[in-house]
Amino acid sequence: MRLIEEATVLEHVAFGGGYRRIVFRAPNISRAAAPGQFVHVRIPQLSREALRRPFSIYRADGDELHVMYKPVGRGTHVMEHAHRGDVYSLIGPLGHGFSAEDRDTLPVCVAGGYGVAPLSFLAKRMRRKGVVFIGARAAPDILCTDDFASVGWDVHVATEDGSLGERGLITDALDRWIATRPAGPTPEIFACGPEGLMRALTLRAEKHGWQAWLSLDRPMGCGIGACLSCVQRLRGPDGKEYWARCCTEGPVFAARELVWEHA
Amino acid sequence: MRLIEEATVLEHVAFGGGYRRIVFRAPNISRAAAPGQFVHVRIPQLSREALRRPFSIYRADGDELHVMYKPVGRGTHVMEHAHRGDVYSLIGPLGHGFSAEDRDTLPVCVAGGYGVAPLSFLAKRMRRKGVVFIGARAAPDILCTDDFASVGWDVHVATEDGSLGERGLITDALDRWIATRPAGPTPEIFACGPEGLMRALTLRAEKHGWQAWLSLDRPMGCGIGACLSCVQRLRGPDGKEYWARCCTEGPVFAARELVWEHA
Amino acid sequence: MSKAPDMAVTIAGIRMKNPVLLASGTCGYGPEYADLIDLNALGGITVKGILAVPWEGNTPIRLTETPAGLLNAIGLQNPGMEKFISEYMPFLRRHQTAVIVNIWGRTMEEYGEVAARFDDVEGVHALELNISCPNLKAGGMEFGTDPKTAAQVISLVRKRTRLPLIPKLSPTVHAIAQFARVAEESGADAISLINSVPAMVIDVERRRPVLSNGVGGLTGAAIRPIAVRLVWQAARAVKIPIIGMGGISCGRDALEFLIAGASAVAVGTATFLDPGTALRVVSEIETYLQKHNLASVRDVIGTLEVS
Amino acid sequence: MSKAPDMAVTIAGIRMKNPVLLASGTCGYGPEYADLIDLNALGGITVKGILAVPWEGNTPIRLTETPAGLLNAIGLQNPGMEKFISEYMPFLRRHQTAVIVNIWGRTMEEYGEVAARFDDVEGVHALELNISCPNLKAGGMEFGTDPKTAAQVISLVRKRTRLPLIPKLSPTVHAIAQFARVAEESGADAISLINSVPAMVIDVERRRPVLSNGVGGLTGAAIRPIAVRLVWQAARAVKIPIIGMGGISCGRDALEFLIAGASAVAVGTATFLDPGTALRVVSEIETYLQKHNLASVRDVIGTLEVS
Ligand SMILES: Cc1cc2nc3c(=O)[nH]c(=O)nc-3n(C[C@H](O)[C@H](O)[C@H](O)COP(=O)(O)OP(=O)(O)OC[C@H]3O[C@@H](n4cnc5c(N)ncnc54)[C@H](O)[C@@H]3O)c2cc1C
Ligand SMILES: Cc1cc2nc3c(=O)[nH]c(=O)nc-3n(C[C@H](O)[C@H](O)[C@H](O)COP(=O)(O)OP(=O)(O)OC[C@H]3O[C@@H](n4cnc5c(N)ncnc54)[C@H](O)[C@@H]3O)c2cc1C
Ligand SMILES: Cc1cc2nc3c(=O)[nH]c(=O)nc-3n(C[C@H](O)[C@H](O)[C@H](O)COP(=O)(O)O)c2cc1C
Ligand SMILES: Cc1cc2nc3c(=O)[nH]c(=O)nc-3n(C[C@H](O)[C@H](O)[C@H](O)COP(=O)(O)O)c2cc1C
Ligand code: FES
Ligand code: FES
Repeated sequence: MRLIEEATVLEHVAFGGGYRRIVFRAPNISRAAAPGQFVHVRIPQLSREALRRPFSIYRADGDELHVMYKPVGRGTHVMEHAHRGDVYSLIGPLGHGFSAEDRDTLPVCVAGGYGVAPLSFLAKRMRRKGVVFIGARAAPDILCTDDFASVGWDVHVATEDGSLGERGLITDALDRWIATRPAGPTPEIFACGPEGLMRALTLRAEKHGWQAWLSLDRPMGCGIGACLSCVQRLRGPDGKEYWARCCTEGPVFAARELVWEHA
Repeated sequence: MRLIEEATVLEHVAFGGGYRRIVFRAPNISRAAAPGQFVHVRIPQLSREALRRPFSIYRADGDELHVMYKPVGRGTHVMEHAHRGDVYSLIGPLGHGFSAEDRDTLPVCVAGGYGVAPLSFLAKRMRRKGVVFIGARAAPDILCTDDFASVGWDVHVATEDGSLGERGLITDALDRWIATRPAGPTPEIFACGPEGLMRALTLRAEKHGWQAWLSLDRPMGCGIGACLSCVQRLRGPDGKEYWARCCTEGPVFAARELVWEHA
Repeated sequence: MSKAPDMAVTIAGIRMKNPVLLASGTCGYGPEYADLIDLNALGGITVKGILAVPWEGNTPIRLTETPAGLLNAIGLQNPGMEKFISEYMPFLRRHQTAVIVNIWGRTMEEYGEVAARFDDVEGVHALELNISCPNLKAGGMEFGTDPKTAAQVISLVRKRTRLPLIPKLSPTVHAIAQFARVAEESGADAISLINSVPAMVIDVERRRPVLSNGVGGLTGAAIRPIAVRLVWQAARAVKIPIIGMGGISCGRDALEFLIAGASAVAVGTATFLDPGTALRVVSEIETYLQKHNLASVRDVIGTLEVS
Repeated sequence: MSKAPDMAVTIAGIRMKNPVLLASGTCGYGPEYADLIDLNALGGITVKGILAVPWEGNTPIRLTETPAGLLNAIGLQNPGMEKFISEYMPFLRRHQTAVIVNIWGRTMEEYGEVAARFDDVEGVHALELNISCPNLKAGGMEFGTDPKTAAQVISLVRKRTRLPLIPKLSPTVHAIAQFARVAEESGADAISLINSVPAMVIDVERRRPVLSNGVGGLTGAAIRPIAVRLVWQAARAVKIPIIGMGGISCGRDALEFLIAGASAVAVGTATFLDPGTALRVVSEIETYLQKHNLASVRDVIGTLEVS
């Protein structure tokens, strides 16, 4: 059930690494939200004619719905001026998220950029404890480590400049962990981040025969499955390829169904 | 000399009658401004693609430039949210205003709506004292009477509901004054307000053979004479009709040159 | 307050409770927006373009934002007529709203084939014939930009179906009046205007078009003044009714089209911004009619005075 | 930082210090903006359309704002060629910038007459031939929407002047490539694209068009994606250079046109919002070239990669 809700801004603060957090009062969407889902946000200070912008749900606590964002373009730069009391129209919860159900695998989260937001929400909703890899350029960009630590996860951090955690790419840290990890349950990957990272994880999951769930990012029109703008190529169980909508069948897809190259 | 100036909002307050006043720090335009001239204002919170809006200069005191406006549409509604410290781009002073020079006539100002703004500025810059007629629907809409009283002008007020001053239209009050006025110098009319009022004053000036200077309002593109959008029909001294630009040859025109009906 | 104005209109024989439709391609096949808006309160719904066979559409990126507009090149992805009929028609039939099926073909014959198939599908009120989609490398657009071809395809489809036929015309022709007359003479029962306007946005960093297809179709408020002009010009040229669209987001916008001569309107892009747009348009038209003491929405249609 | 990129371009034999012009009708005859911008820093200035005799233009209202756009129906008001030459050419001659005179006629012969008159006026670098103005009840637009008439008028003017000739084409034709080829074959030295798009806004309270002329021309950011598409299609069809315009307000916008194939660009509506737009466009193009290690602006022209 998708809802449309006039949400009041309760809090809006800088978060580190250029990210900001907005806390909305959105009781209906919040109570229905699951990890990996997103809200489609109308930014009131943007021109009346502007499209909504999709943002992952970072937290859903009672009436409160948290979103984490980075000012990168026209819409998010305007969002920077959101004030307590402003009213935003949200559509949500949207999309098909991560499963937080118990399984006999070891959850391994891999986050780049705003990807920590849905994954933090996932860790909080999972009963299992897992391993999380958070990568960024430098120390200040590493966010939300406490979210995972506080629920007992094993946190790995990698920065390109080595200013925090291991030096190098997040995939390097992951590869080292894979090479040296102790025996135990089979890893299952949950990831969200830039497309390059998602492709790299697809390869690793394939190589090791692990399940991997990847959240993808596409320009979106409607957010609810009507416009067919946000598609990703998938290969179904019957081997046939087709376009799936990131806003409806996704944004989280099983890595083994993803078809990355399509003419 | 037209200037473009990044003006900082120093003050922004409600004014009465639904009007608001913005005080800008605009030292260069302010020092060059004359009564009846206007500034062409880019409203920063409006979309990047929006046109500038023209506003009469209400006061020019040293570095301070005052504008009085009423929220009526998209742009002015956004202006309501102007904050101290916001930066507005102004082009000005623009147009051909009222002459504040000494002459042997009795200045008679007639103001409707925002028309009190340029006329108040005019009264302040004139050495002569005159008579001013301010009309509106009801008492709260009558603005700036003190501006005129404080420089020794004779203030007449008319409201349609009779809640302040004489009951009726401003032109009724003017007509009564005309009918009963004591002997003295020939009146010379200076006016700004809705087009209906300007037409009514054209008739009266013609009937009595008085000079009348009327400030007209037209949708404006460039504000500086380049686009030819803001034209008013005039009849030149040679009897030939032509289009004059309100932003350049106007907004103040001699009533006797105005041609109101044009197919 | 006077009594509620009569909002009903009849177009091409379809009686609609009000003149506000959802535009093809912006409301899926019906169920997508059903959680968010009451489809029964709409005049009608125009489903996304249907072909005889399933169609893949274009590679992403398929959409980008422009000043006050939206550029898309979906490329008419659709499940094909059989899957559409079995999967979505039962849902649509359960609703009390006019169902207009937007169809297209890669060849003249295919247009006819799709039209014929819908002739005996229960619950379909009319066919909208897309001869003006800018997002296909071949076909689509070409049928709509040459008067002779337009006449041929409309006449052919006319012969294959008893359903009311509503060709959707291209906005990129100079003489829209001529095309409107061609449609009328070829047996159209109404005309839809406008489809999206061919346009392009370039990513200057990569020196490539933002959309993989290169060219896309511009929609939304940016094109509204162009659409109003075309509807006005077409309405003066023909007797059949016009369904006007292009950038409608409020009652005032819709009224521009009605006054210009459209007998109904469709809301497209604005639904993405506010799913309730079409329903708000309905109530804002009602408010306008009451304010102007007009008993029926039909009293504003084509009332533009031009000096 | 690498050395300053070479911004010079040569179009139709006119060497310009940079590829950024002011568009006809948006910068008057030169003096209007002279207080606010340094005309010498521009690639060139295109003056408002000039006729053989003085022309009144339309009754106001002549202009209204639209979403991200501007609708105007000035109706080509101008003082006529003789007054323009005596009153404004001395001012323009004093400046170090290319002067392009935009001309029009009510008949074919009149186009020729105006063109011939400028042949021996010192300081005129080229003629822009407006065959696409939407704001005249007759003439103007009609010349630009039929390929045969367009060919005739361009050929005729070609015979009457030695000045470089730049027809300005209509955006409301379907096959712009065809018109571009017609212009090239008829002797044009360059092409200007696009003129404003015919459009209409209705005042629903009065049920009349907002503009007294009824239809006006839409300009500004709203039409930019349409203009970029047309420039790209025209550039692929001809060898003569194209001057691209339509909604340019920053370097990035201008680069879309250059990459699409325009050899120069013009800034129109955006000058009203920010008089310094054209000069900012120049410096933003320079910054882009430096960032991309390109020695000359000519290295980006027509570099669009389409898959
Ligand atoms: C399912 C989903 C969840 C997301 N969650 C978050 C989140 O939690 N936090 C966060 O900061 N961001 C998130 N994003 C990305 C976010 O939607 C974009 O950053 C935002 O729309 C940019 O808007 P803008 O107006 O600031 O940028 P624009 O000015 O629109 O564009 C800036 C740049 O980003 C590109 N862009 C615009 N929209 C998108 C998009 N939807 N996807 C990819 N690129 C785009 C543009 O092409 C341009 O290059 C998410 C996107 C999706 C699809
Ligand atoms: C020389 C001049 C001086 C002015 N001085 C003042 C002033 O001191 N204080 C003040 O409050 N207003 C003044 N105005 C009017 C002011 O410019 C308009 O109210 C303002 O532009 C409306 O902008 P908006 O975006 O709020 O309205 P919009 O949304 O643009 O329009 C609201 C309504 O006003 C009409 N409109 C828009 N612009 C104009 C215009 N320029 N002239 C007439 N009608 C218009 C529209 O057609 C519409 O009906 C002046 C106008 C001119 C030409
Ligand atoms: C994403 C998208 C997809 C569309 N798909 C179709 C389509 O399949 N068939 C069609 O005839 N029109 C299609 N259109 C055009 C719309 O039906 C409508 O004509 C156009 O969008 C103008 O209306 P608007 O400005 O209100 O969106 C589509 C428009 C959009 C935005
Ligand atoms: C107010 C106005 C007047 C114009 N007058 C002319 C004209 O006289 N001749 C002409 O060829 N184009 C004229 N144009 C069109 C512009 O030169 C230009 O082609 C168009 O505005 C697109 O550019 P823009 O979107 O940057 O404004 C005019 C445009 C505007 C806005
Ligand atoms: S955003 Fe419209 S279908 Fe996904
Ligand atoms: S507003 Fe452009 S000429 Fe007056």
